Amino acid sequence: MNAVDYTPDELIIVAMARELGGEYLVSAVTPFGQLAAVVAKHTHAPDLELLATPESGAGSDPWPSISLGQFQGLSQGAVPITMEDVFDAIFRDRFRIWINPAQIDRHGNVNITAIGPWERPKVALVGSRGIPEDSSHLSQMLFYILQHSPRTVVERVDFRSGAGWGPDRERHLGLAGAPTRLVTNLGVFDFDGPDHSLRLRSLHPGVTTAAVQEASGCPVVIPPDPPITPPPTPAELAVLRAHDPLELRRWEWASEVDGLRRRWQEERAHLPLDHPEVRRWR
Amino acid sequence: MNAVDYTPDELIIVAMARELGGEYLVSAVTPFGQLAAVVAKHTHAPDLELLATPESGAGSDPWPSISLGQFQGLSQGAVPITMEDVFDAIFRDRFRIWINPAQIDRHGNVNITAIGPWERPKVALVGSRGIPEDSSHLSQMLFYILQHSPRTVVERVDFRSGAGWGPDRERHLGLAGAPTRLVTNLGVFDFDGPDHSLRLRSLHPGVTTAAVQEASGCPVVIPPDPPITPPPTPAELAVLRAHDPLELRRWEWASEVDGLRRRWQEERAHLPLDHPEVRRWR
Amino acid sequence: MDKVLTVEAMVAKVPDGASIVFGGSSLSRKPMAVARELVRQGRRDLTLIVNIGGPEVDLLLGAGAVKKVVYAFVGFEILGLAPHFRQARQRGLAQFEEWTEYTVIAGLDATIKAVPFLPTRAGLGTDVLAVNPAFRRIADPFGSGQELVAVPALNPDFAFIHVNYADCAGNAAILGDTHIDPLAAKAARTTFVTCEKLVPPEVLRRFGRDASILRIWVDGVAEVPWGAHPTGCAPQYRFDLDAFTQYLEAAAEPERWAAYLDRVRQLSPEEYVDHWGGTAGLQARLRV
Amino acid sequence: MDKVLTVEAMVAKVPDGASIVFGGSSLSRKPMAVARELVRQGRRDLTLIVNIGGPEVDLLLGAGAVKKVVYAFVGFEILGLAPHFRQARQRGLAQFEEWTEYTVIAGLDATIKAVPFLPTRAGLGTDVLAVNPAFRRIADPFGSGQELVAVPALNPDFAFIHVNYADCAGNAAILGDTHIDPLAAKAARTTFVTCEKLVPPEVLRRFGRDASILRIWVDGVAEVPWGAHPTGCAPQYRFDLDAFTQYLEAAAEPERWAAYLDRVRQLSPEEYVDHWGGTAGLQARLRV
Repeated sequence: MNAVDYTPDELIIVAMARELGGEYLVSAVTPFGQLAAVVAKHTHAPDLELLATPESGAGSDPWPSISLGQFQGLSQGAVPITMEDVFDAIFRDRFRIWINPAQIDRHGNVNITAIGPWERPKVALVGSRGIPEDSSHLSQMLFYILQHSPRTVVERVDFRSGAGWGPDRERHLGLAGAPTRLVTNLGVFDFDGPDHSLRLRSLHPGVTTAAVQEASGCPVVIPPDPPITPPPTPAELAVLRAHDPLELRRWEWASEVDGLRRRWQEERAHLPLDHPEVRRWR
Repeated sequence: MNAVDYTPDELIIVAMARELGGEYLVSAVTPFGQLAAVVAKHTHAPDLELLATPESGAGSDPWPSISLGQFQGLSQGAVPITMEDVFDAIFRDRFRIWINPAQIDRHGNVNITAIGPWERPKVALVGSRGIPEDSSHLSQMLFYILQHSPRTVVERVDFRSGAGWGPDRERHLGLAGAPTRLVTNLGVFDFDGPDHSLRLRSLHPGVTTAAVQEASGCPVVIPPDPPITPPPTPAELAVLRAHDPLELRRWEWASEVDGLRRRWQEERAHLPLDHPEVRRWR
Repeated sequence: MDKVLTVEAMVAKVPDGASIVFGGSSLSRKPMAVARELVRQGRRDLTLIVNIGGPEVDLLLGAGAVKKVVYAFVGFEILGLAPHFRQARQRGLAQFEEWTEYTVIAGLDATIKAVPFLPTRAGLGTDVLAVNPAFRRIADPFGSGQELVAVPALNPDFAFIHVNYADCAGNAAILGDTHIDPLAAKAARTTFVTCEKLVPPEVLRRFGRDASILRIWVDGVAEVPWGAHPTGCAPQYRFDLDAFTQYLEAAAEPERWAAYLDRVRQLSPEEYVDHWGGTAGLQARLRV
Repeated sequence: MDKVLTVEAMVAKVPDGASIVFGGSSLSRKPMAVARELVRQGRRDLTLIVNIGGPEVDLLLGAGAVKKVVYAFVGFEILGLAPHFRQARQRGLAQFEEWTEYTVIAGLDATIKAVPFLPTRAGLGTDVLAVNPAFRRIADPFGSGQELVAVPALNPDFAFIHVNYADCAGNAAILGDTHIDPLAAKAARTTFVTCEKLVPPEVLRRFGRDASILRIWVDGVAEVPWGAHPTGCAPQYRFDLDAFTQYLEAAAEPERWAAYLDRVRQLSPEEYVDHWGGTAGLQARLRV
């Protein structure tokens, strides 16, 4: 078998895709999360139900979008569901989402709220959004970090937007919403080390265990002879690339501003956006 | 002005209609309640929002039906709302309904659950349905009784399906859901007598105060020289009759079984029932 | 993904003693083919949970299949009282727990929201609180002094729902009133949908927000034309007054009722339609 | 019944110090014409309640109109952090209360259901409970030992919602995601709807379940084409990256921000559309 050419973003997305399975509503917040769901659905997890936006458009086959999520759902005849439907799916554990936190700590607590103290932050981020709901109800909690560093993988998060392991979880939540996976640019991790601590599951090709430890702001449990993350298959790559013709994943990866503008201009040419209501009323 | 011919059922319905006003969702459970709402909407209360069924079909102009409520709503393009929408309207006091209890007592407690003890009733009726919700939230609680008798207007109901006045109300509910009107075949009543007791507001034409007291299983506060219930106007009667071509109100009044069968057979001829989904799928 | 099975196979998965929530309301869109099949398979000791119950509860009570009924209402609406419900209540032939319309909704919603209870003011000042031991009274934790009713979560083992259209994956469209059906589908451990017609997924999606039950909540789906008969299923058909008249006449006398039940036990869902004159006969009387 | 008024007249009814819940979500269907009009009319000391807040919160914070923000999220999504929100949080320029997505929903729903609180497990194990004094911890009244979060009712004075279509009576149709808009409409004391286009009631009804806001909840309605700009309003238009780029550049520097605010204060809703090239210019860039 020939080696397949792939880029680091593609490896990460495919590693994320392989964690998904079963029949769940999968939310589409970020390009990486969206593409992981699309790849999973079109390879090993056909029963996933993808949303076109974070909260609506079930039964569609969306690709990542800067501004067209809702339009895709409408054009594809996706069933418009409500936020309440989404939270019902969260509370009943019929929901999956890949969350991209600003910080994650060795016990899987995550932070998207603030760097520094909450009352007067050094950097005010965005607020906990729906992570408290996810991290108290889902049986699978999936995180990814695109720049594994001591600033993103930390000993203790500055603010717990999502509940990792610790006394609060032991007392009130148990396994409901407990962290299960972390995929970074260096490897795949779980929280099955001693005392529910961060543990390496596989190293991405070419990454060393020393590099993982050095890039982490906390100790990482590293098993002897860790496996290598299997590279993307041709089938996985084909699905991924077909569903991201504008390479929005590269934008999430690198945040190039010019690239955003170009993609914003181009993306509406890529979808058959023809909603009957627009035709009727214009 | 010439006297207008009307029947007792029409007088009752018009008296009920006159109690309605404002912008409320009005439920359609019984022919009398439905017709009262229709008459009100087409005369003095144009802002009422009538439902085609007890829980759905807003924005339609339905008439009473044995089995076509939902079909009317669908055919008329009424907006299908949910039970949750209806209860939200109840809790926020944007809802009105005419309730026809089996028993009502002098403090406005009502019973549709059981005659005799709840545990082993002499007659098991139907269960409290949504009356507990109405009688704890609405600012106007409207009851009607078609056969005013000592068995229907009682000293104390056998079971409180709906909360009238009494210590429980004083403690927990105050005015929310308190009984406001009772219309019977003899007159119009409120609960503004001493200690929130049943009081005559107007006598139907030809009825005496003695007849009211005799037909009641509890004392009724009767003011000196009570007014006479104003008879239906020609406009009110025209609306009423136009919206009840099969005279379903007579059926509710008399429960004639043959009449029900005839009306069930005839009613589908009276509506332009032509739902696109039926055409598409048949 | 194909979740299609027969109504017989659905009901075979229901053990004696199971709790079941039924969709529909009074004479509208009740899963009657399922109720009949529960009788045919001789199920026993069921707990039925209904908001506005009617013929499905009455049939199962009349067949001796029921241990307990949780209900806000059981009746035949314009046709009067439910005969076996009335008899069973009056003679104590089963356990009954009287709830209210919203508290049934809240009990299902509590399960959906993974909380042990939801609070409401509904029921205060009524005797429902006196006869229903399931509720608790609680104080507002914010100290207003307001007393509230704590409605416990209802955890049905099964939900049975009859809809207009569904696809093989379990997405379901209801064109008229949805009643408690979307809630029931989400709250039950196992949810089974019967439908008038199976359609391809891309057709089902065209119903937009009428597709109110999403496949993630559904474990099995069966195409059962006239599956709500003798209740109605708008816009396909209205309730069948003739069939109800027969039912009420049979229920009035033990021997006729035994014969009625025998017939229920004999007829498969397909034979049931034939018995009532087939599609043509039913449409002639019941289509609108 | 005619509830039509101008956006200027709607906003004129909002006193300083009022609490406002906004519909929409992040860069989608935000009532931006209303937010601009609040700035134009110099409103002060507002309490803003949002689930997924974005440019509407940021503009009002940047104009000094805000006393307090109740939020689950405030950001510009793919465009990064909200500059004035970030500044105000970091410098303590307003009060902030961090909720979560479902607890905002539950707080509104508690008001709708006329209860002082609703329970949830969301928030347990997070620091939201530590920094948000609005919540209480309660025990399951049924004795399971489960601890729950009691979410207090949110009682906004006003809801502002921007929709695709509405009629003069206030019925409103939203074709894409409804976000928290139906809840906000029901929970607020006064609800105002702006819409892309007013249509006759019989046309509005054709939207079926997409007509998710019923007129009984609505106190006023205004036709404001492009009323969500620069956020998007599917299926009519998407968000305007050029306008956001201008905004973010202006927000980066005090003098430019002052000039930006001056322009907001000068332009009426109609002039605002002209400023952005009129309908033709906007459609050329933003229609999909």
